Amino acid sequence: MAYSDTLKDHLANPRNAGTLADADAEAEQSNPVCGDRLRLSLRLGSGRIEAARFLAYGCPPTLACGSALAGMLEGMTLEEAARVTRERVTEAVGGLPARKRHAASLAIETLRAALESLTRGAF
Amino acid sequence: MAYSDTLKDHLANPRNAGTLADADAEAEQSNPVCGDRLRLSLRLGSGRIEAARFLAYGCPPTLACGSALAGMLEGMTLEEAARVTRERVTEAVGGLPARKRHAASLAIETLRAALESLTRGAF
Amino acid sequence: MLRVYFDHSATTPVDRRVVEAMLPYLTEKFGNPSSVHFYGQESRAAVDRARREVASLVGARPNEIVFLSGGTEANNLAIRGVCEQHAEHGRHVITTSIEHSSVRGICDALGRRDWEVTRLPVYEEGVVRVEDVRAALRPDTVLVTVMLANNEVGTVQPVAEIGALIRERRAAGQKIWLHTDAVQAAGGLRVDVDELACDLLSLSAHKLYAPKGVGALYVRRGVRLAPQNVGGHQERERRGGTEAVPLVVAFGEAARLTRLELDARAEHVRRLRERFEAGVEARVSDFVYNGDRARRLPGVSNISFRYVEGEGLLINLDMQGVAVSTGSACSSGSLEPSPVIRALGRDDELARGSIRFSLGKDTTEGEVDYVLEVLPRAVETLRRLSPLYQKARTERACTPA
Amino acid sequence: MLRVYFDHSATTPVDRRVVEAMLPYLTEKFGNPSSVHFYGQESRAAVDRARREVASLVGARPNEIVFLSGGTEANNLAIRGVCEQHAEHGRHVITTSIEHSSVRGICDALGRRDWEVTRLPVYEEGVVRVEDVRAALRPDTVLVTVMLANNEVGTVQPVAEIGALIRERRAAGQKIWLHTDAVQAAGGLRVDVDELACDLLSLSAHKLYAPKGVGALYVRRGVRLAPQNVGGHQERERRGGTEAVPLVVAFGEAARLTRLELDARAEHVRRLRERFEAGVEARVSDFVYNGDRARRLPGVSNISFRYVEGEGLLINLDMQGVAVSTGSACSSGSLEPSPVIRALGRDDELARGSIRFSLGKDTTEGEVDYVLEVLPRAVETLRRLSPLYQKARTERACTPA
Ligand SMILES: Cc1ncc(COP(=O)(O)O)c(C=O)c1O
Ligand SMILES: Cc1ncc(COP(=O)(O)O)c(C=O)c1O
Repeated sequence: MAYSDTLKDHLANPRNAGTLADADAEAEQSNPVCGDRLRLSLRLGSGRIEAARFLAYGCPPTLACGSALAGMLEGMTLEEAARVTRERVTEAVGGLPARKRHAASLAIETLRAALESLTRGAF
Repeated sequence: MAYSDTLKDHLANPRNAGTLADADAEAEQSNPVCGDRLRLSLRLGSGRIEAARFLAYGCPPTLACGSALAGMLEGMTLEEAARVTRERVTEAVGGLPARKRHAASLAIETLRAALESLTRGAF
Repeated sequence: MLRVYFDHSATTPVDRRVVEAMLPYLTEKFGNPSSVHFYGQESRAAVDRARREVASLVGARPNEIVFLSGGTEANNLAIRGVCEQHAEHGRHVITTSIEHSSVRGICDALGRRDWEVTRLPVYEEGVVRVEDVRAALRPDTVLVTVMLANNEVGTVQPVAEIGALIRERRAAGQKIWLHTDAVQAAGGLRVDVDELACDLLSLSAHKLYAPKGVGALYVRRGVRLAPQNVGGHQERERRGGTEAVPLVVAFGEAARLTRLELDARAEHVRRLRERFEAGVEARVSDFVYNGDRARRLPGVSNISFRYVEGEGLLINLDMQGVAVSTGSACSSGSLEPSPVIRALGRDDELARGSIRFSLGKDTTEGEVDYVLEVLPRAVETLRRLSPLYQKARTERACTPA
Repeated sequence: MLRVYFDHSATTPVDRRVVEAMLPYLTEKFGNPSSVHFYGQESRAAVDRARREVASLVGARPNEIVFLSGGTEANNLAIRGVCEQHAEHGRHVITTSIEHSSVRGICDALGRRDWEVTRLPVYEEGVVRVEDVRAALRPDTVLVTVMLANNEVGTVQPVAEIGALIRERRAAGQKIWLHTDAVQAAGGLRVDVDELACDLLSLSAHKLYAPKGVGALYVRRGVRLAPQNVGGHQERERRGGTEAVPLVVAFGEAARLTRLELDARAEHVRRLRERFEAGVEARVSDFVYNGDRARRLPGVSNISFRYVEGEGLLINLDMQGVAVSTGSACSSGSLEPSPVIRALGRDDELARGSIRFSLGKDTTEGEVDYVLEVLPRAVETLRRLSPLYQKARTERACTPA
């Protein structure tokens, strides 16, 4: 079990929660096994991610990974964002129990989907 | 388990232990199941049991019943002795655990055998 | 930080009086009850006293009580013991879909070994129906095992009525027995083996303010069981192993205190639960109670909060010092929504959002009020994150009032 | 009355430091280790620490340790667990004729269920021979269970050599495992699962100055067992039931202290036993030592006093404050002479007259001397009653010197 203090803090004090009314990119992905769900909204400006917001439903790691991911994305270029790995998200929440690694995967999948929506879109 | 204090006292301070060099009656009986063994020697005088001695090998109840029986026999007439019951011996040692009732039976058998040896003998 | 323990169904703190009672058996009185000497007899006498107390708690005779390591082992000995002993009479077992994970696990294991197991529904109320039991009975049914009170939602099952049914069958010549898992019930309601007409009944000390690691199985005189933990003459050959004397003594004292104080304890937690539930109703929206509220243990309140998942809520509460649980303590950690809440017909989302609040004899009004302060905020925090909640809000906003 | 406890093989007093270590887990730290919240995690961490200590005592890895209710349950899980899991590979078990009553009982139960059990002799020394094990091995042997040290006479068995033998067989493709009951050994000698090359090893806390009611089974990584007490995710599915946290913590501390102090304890009891045996030799006639005196646990002395029966002697000693045992504590109370002493080839009389004196880490010289004062008188009292003794005396008197 034992979640890290960082993870728990993300849960009690989520960073960047919400959606962006004027988002440039959005995606929602879910884990078909457990029903966990993550939504990511990004707004761009001067070639960087200016704002990132998340919504999440599911087990604590899913919520924390959403919060950590949204936080780290702000200020990144799209190339930097595309290079964010599962490991980096896992680290940002202070590690994950083996059985909960999929939470970081869901975060990365959602990020990829959001970035893809961009390449398909107006940009 | 739980032996009575009376029983334990017979064990630590046996009454009438030994044999009588000038016994009028003697018998030794053993319990074929557990190997317990009781020997009783009686000396008579003026129609009464003047002296009774016992030897015993085996579990504590056998030793205690021997001691208690020998003690109570002294001063009895032969008729009184013949009427001693298993229950009376059991009582004299402060009761016996259910699994150990046979110790009182061995005492009575040995007494009967000793009394029989008398009727067959000089008396 | 203020700490509030609202998880008495998972385990209870040990009563100070229980600790006092057992302490001598952790120090100077350390004999092995099988030993013939002074030390052994002292321990033996203590075990016998405890046995009388536990028997007395459930209206049994002392020699109908088998001490063992807890509720799980009691359930194993009862169910496996009866089934293995009486396999020749049939291989059918009836149980419910809301049994504790131990009973569920044991029945699953039987199912893999040539036994047929019927798991009865409990409907939205979380209560099994006697007609369903009657309908499920077969000539080859050897065991019916129905818990007395559920560990997650606290619902009380109609064991006495089922007991009467089994008695009828037995009177008609069937070899059939009734087991009830009273691990949760014993601390919340009066339990009497004759009123229940049960043949076997499981107890666990750590739900009664005694330490973890000891329990008891009531085995009605004349009921034969295949022993499970064998080797050793202890417990009249029904359960081998040196007796856990200090724990058994603690269990005895806890049983005595429970017998004396049960009504007051039940009244106390019932009153506090009312305060709690009224407070939740006033402060939180979009939740449902799980299980029939009228037929419940007095200290348990199980609530599903829509749009949020239970573990996140649990951790949020924990970070503010409030200990609760989601699903059964034993099965938490698995990805699955609580099978008990699912059995009430709840959808996955509600089943994942269920939280059990369980109050104890030492719970205070102040503690209830503290939880009522913390809980709405924690629910709100998580809902603000929840895509399900956002969607529902939007939908609601679009629906004409 | 002075009280001298010379029955440490039956059970040991709880070390004061062990009581201290467990006390917080009987009071404020009461969480269920399966609970996710603070209280639960605190208990979980304590169980994990204890697991590391117990593992370390026997040179194992923490996840190879399964906590359960005692040595008897450890033996059940090991023997029944391996046999049930691997029945398809064969149904033959090898054991010895001096195992603890729990192992004996389990093997007897297997014997009644289509298993063949070979019970090897131990000869006058009370030690099984490796050649005998080799000769008894069959292609369908799935388990060899040989205790590491005997509980009645203390003899140490050649488990490491047997382990090497089993390894050879396994290298040759046979599905075969080695279990050793180290319940008595662990407090008296260094135990290392790799040196012993065993696959399963049983421990019980109450022989190591911890409370009764908790034990452990070492299960070598990769060895599969059919769980016995099922239902619950505890102990990685190998043993269901809420962990007995306070007892487990106590066991951990006792294991730590044993690891640190074992050599000093062994030296201490060995020295006192020498004093004791020298004293008996000087003061009592007509007795024999039981079991090989060189290959024994350091604190145990088993002596048969001719012409007297053990229980009477035990009670006589007990009335003067000296606690000893006759036969195994668990099997005392039955009419039969000790099967262990019988297995050494002793006649019934000697087997009934055997007394086990077992010293502990806190035994003093003064206590030894007190026993040496009391024992000769007690033997004399009973011999004066004994028809066997009287007969022997008469016979001796008649034999020319
Ligand atoms: C209804 C029920 N049965 C059985 C058990 C298992 O008892 P124990 O924790 O003593 O193994 C529990 C407790 O977890 C329970 O709530
Ligand atoms: C060698 C041996 N094995 C097993 C046991 C049983 O252990 P427990 O008393 O913890 O059930 C004992 C102790 O009685 C023992 O001496």
